Amino acid sequence: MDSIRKKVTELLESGAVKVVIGYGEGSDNNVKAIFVRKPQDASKLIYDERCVQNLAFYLMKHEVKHMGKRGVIAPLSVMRTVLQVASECQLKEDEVVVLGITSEKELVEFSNLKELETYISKSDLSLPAKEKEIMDKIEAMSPAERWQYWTNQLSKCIKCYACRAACPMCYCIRCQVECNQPQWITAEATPMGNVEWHLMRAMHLAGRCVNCGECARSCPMEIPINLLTYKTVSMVKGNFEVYAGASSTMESVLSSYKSDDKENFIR
Amino acid sequence: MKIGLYPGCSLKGSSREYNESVNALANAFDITLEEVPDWNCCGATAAHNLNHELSLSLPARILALAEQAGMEMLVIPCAACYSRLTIVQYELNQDEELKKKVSEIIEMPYLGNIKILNVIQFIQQFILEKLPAKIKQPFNYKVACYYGCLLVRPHGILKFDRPEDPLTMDEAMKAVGADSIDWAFKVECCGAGMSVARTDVVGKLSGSIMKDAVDRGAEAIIVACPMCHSNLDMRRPDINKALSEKITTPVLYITQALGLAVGIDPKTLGLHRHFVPVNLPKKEIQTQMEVK
Amino acid sequence: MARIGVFVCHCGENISATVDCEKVASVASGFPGVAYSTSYKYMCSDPGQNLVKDAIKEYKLDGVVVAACSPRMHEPTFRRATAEAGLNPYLCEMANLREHCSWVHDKVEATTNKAIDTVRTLVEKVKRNTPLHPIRVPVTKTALVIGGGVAGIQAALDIANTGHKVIMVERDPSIGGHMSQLSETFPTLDCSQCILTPRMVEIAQHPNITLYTYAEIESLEGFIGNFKVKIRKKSKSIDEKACTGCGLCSTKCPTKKISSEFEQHLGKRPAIYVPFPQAVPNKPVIDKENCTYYLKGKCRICEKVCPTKAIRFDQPDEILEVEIGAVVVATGFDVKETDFFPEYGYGKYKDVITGLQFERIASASGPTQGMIRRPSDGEIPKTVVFIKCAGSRDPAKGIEYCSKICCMYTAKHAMLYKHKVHDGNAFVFYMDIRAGGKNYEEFVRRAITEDGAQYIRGRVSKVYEKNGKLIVSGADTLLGSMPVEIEADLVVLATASVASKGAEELAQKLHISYDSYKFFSEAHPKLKPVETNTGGIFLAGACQAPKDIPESVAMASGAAVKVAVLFSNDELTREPIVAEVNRIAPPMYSTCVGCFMCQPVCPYQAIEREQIKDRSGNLIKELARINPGLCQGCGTCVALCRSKSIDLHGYTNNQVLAEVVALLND
Amino acid sequence: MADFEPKIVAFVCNWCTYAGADLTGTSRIKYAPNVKIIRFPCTGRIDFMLLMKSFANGADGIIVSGCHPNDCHYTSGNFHARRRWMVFRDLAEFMGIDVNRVCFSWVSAAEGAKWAEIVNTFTDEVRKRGPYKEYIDLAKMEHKNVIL
Repeated sequence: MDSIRKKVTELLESGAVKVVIGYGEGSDNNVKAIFVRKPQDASKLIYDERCVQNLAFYLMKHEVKHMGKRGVIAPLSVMRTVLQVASECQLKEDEVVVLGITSEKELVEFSNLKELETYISKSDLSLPAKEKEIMDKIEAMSPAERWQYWTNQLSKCIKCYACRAACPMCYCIRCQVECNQPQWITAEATPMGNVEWHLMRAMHLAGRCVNCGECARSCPMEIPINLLTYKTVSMVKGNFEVYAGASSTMESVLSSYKSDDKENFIR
Repeated sequence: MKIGLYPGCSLKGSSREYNESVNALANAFDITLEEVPDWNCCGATAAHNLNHELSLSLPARILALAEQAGMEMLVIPCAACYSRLTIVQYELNQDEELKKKVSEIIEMPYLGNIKILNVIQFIQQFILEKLPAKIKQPFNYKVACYYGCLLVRPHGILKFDRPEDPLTMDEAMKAVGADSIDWAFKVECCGAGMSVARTDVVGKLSGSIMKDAVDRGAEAIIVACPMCHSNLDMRRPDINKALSEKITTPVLYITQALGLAVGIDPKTLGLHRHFVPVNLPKKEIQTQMEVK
Repeated sequence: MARIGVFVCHCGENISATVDCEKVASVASGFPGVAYSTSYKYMCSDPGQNLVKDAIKEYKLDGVVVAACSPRMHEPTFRRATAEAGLNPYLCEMANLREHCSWVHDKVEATTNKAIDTVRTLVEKVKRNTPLHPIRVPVTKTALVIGGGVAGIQAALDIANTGHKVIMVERDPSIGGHMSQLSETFPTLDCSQCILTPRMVEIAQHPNITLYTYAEIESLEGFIGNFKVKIRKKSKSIDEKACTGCGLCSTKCPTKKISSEFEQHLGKRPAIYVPFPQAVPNKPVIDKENCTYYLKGKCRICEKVCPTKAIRFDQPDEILEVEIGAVVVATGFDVKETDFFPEYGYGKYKDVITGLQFERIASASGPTQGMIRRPSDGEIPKTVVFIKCAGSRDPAKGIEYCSKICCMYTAKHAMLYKHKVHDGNAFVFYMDIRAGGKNYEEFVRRAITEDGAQYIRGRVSKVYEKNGKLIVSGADTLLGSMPVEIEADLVVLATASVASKGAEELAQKLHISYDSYKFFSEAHPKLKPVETNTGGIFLAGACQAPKDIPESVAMASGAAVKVAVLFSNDELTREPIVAEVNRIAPPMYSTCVGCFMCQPVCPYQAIEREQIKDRSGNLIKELARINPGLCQGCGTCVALCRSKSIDLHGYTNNQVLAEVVALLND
Repeated sequence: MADFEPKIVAFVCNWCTYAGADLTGTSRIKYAPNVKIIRFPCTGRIDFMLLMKSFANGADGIIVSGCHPNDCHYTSGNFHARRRWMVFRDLAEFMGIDVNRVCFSWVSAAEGAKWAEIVNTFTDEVRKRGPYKEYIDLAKMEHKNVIL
């Protein structure tokens, strides 16, 4: 931890970054995102098991962008997010300093995104075991049971869009769900509209989701919506041999094709 | 893997030697062919003219029995049975409704997924590769491979070899050192259906087949169908009468010819059962034969 | 409130036989927003079109649905009529009641109901249509002709004579195609070379034509009026400028026994060769696969004897990139070869040959100097059997179509044979004699009555060799299917005409469609026989289907006119069915967030990055922009865009969703 | 259920399947009138949300059809569509949506007979599956959390 704080102090003192986004103590034993702009505030940074939020989400925020070059405390999911959004032209290499945190909570520095890519290529990007287990269970169900499971779960959704707000990939300034010419999905929360919204959200994240799980954590109704995007993660890995957030130059899975893609489902 | 055998009526009666030689050859390559239990007639020559459902159900029952016995493949040496069973399997796989109906008639579940092999396909798949190493006495004669009509037709369903100029039997015979000739009557009709009623017609049709083969120097005719065999062998007097000649060229099942080459004794292969005696002159084994 | 007009066509009885057209019209009149609805016997006729035009004016319609045939047939007709009535043509849509409804369903209530649903769907779409205006793009007035056979030659000369530039690309070392291989042509028996070679020379000398032989198409990009083609000029291993075509190299080449493609493998050629004496250009190429130097690194005799030092062993392939405005595809056909017919012994017996080989044997410049001698021993055959429909019209051989030219050339072959071998017998086995064409039937009659060709109606079951003779065994169906056996000295198979080798790959490079036999597809079987479905690409000759010379030439001239029409304007107007990225007021400028994931999806590189800057030049935002000149309107980017910032004119999200809702809710 | 006639919507591309269906018409090959076609320029244009909206509006089955691989009029629209459908199918299946009610096919402009065959086979299949009640019932389903 000391090494992280030391590095942040250095970066801010030298002016290499204008702000560092990191984790700090909040109220009631909660962790919150903090924005360290002065070297002396570096001591407020913490890092422990509670620090799971995907901070990369703040990097693209208008207000934060205006502060100047950003540093970010980056566990694996944040590192992958940085690469993914860079590949989607939302973040430039010279706008960010990634202060990586290894699984052993050690600081790892990268002088450019290429080095970050090398680090990622050696990391385990697979889905968390706990979720994988639930997904296996769902997949073992009959289609009718699955339908029952998901309609029950999704009908709880109140369309607060916390999932969308928390997801660093949901950076559109106008989401399709807010289109009214035509109105694709009803504005109010209805069971059918909810199914449509969540399927659409997962489709839009296909090939892009870095399985940080932020959407499910942010859900006030505790719906395991992360499983939907995780499903696309395993599908994309299984069929196209890639994980999102592996490189800042990769072409998105749905923007590319191979002439011999699987087509056993096409008559 | 369990490989089944459907002998059919001929192989238990007039063509016992075919059955004997198929089994003997298989055994020589450590393959046991298991006979389909409680099999029935395939209805080949008559059923499809009388009753369509019957003509489907008879073969379907045989296939269902083989399925039940856990056979993945089914070898059918008789070309007529092979053609019939393959056609039925094809027809039922085209029509789920019909399949269900036939399954009800035979009172047995029928899946239609067993792989059917004719004797040449069986040889190609399980024997051909191992053949060279086992040759004791090359079958180094000039032979005419006679396929007849049912082995390769209808091509759209059987999808076996080239229907007008098949080559697979020739390839197998070349593998044991035979010189298989290029001749004109490979798939000509022998007059099978007339074998009992009109032996004069058989004499004429089979006669032209025999004549072309002999004229081109064939020392033996190789067949893979009991019908072809009985017409060319048993009806030889009628043939000779039609041709006004005295042809003594023997007719061998391909399994017999291959069997001789790998050293199975003639009796086991049933050669003594032929009407036209198989007296092939002993030929010297050419050194460095082109056996591959 | 919208004011839509619905016009239901009976199409004579084509639609009204199974669809209750009056009912469709009357139900449609009750749809919200429909101001006028009627039905008429022939909506595409003049009075029918007037009905539409008058109604637009009288009822002040702001949208039109014509419920008739396929829009692929008459959409342009009705859009033009709409425009003539003063309404934007893109406010007219067609509901397909014929191809997709009346012709494919029985006369039941469900059919009329389907028609009603279809009309309702299109009414809801047209309500959301917006006026669109054609896009103007410049035209590059150079044409590309692919293939230098008679069709390509005709098309190239016609286009060049209108004053436009033509680039001709031929895969072989010489132009001339199959026609240059023929001996004489039906129905006049004039010498093929004599009528073709002057035109070949004209190609070489025409100031507007650039000829690339021994060249192939690498790729074609762009769109009508604005294509970019990459041409691979295969290395000929000679400097064409230096070479005088003296032919010394060919004479001295020690590798002389190469089977000649031009002679249909009945003759031989050296490794450095001109395919035939009248070749254009008359300059040799080195066949690298057979040249001793390329194979073994030694020889170079041609280099030593060449008086102008024109041999270039290290010459590489060259890739040319040219801008062109239109393409004429004239790649011709091949005749079916190989052991396609084991029962006829082709490939097994030397004296069983194809019709094209017979042409070479009969040709005065051929391997036998025009004497009919059979390939095996050079003897003059006393009995020749011609077998027609060898492959053609034979579902079992996978070729169900008629090759069209065989009836005529077989009659010609029989005639040529009889003219040269007076005491010979010519037998022709046929299924039918198809001699439709000017003077064609008379020609066949002449072969039979004057020249004594013996026509036998029946199929041949097999050909086999016995005692040095080819036994042709068949049946005569006019004699009660009597078996016929003929002892022949030569058998000529009229093998099927098939698509040219590589046709499929070429079609894929050009993005044109082809049928299951790999012949290229015309845009309409009757009304657009020379167009393809890709704008600016036209077809000529047998690459579209088997054809004889006059037909190929006529089609080539037709294609040339199409090109000339295209080149007659400096600009061409294009359908405004293009995608557009939305623009909204600052500070957002667009809902596009500039992820540019749409960029790689576009097959036309039409998506650009546009930078929005403030007055002092600071970048505010980067967003996608679609170049309407390049966009072809596939809409793949539209479906991909997550924020729905791209939409496709003519198929907007608003339109298609309304269609779905309307189709399913009656 | 015997007289149940499914509602099927077909999303087809203009160049191959729409033209193929035109050919079915010109060849007078009969097929079930249950299928109604909406024309698109290319399969690449077909948004997965249109499939969802079709079910929401009462479709019992959906056909999506375009050009065979390598035959796309726009070169690659069908390839992009194919990937989209791969992901969509997997996800929809995971959610318990009946993906057997969506028929993907390649029908070229020359395959008039294939179009009729696809329509008839698929209509039969959907007829056997019955109405897609499970999906439509969602509209009637009560919302689990009424927060006041």
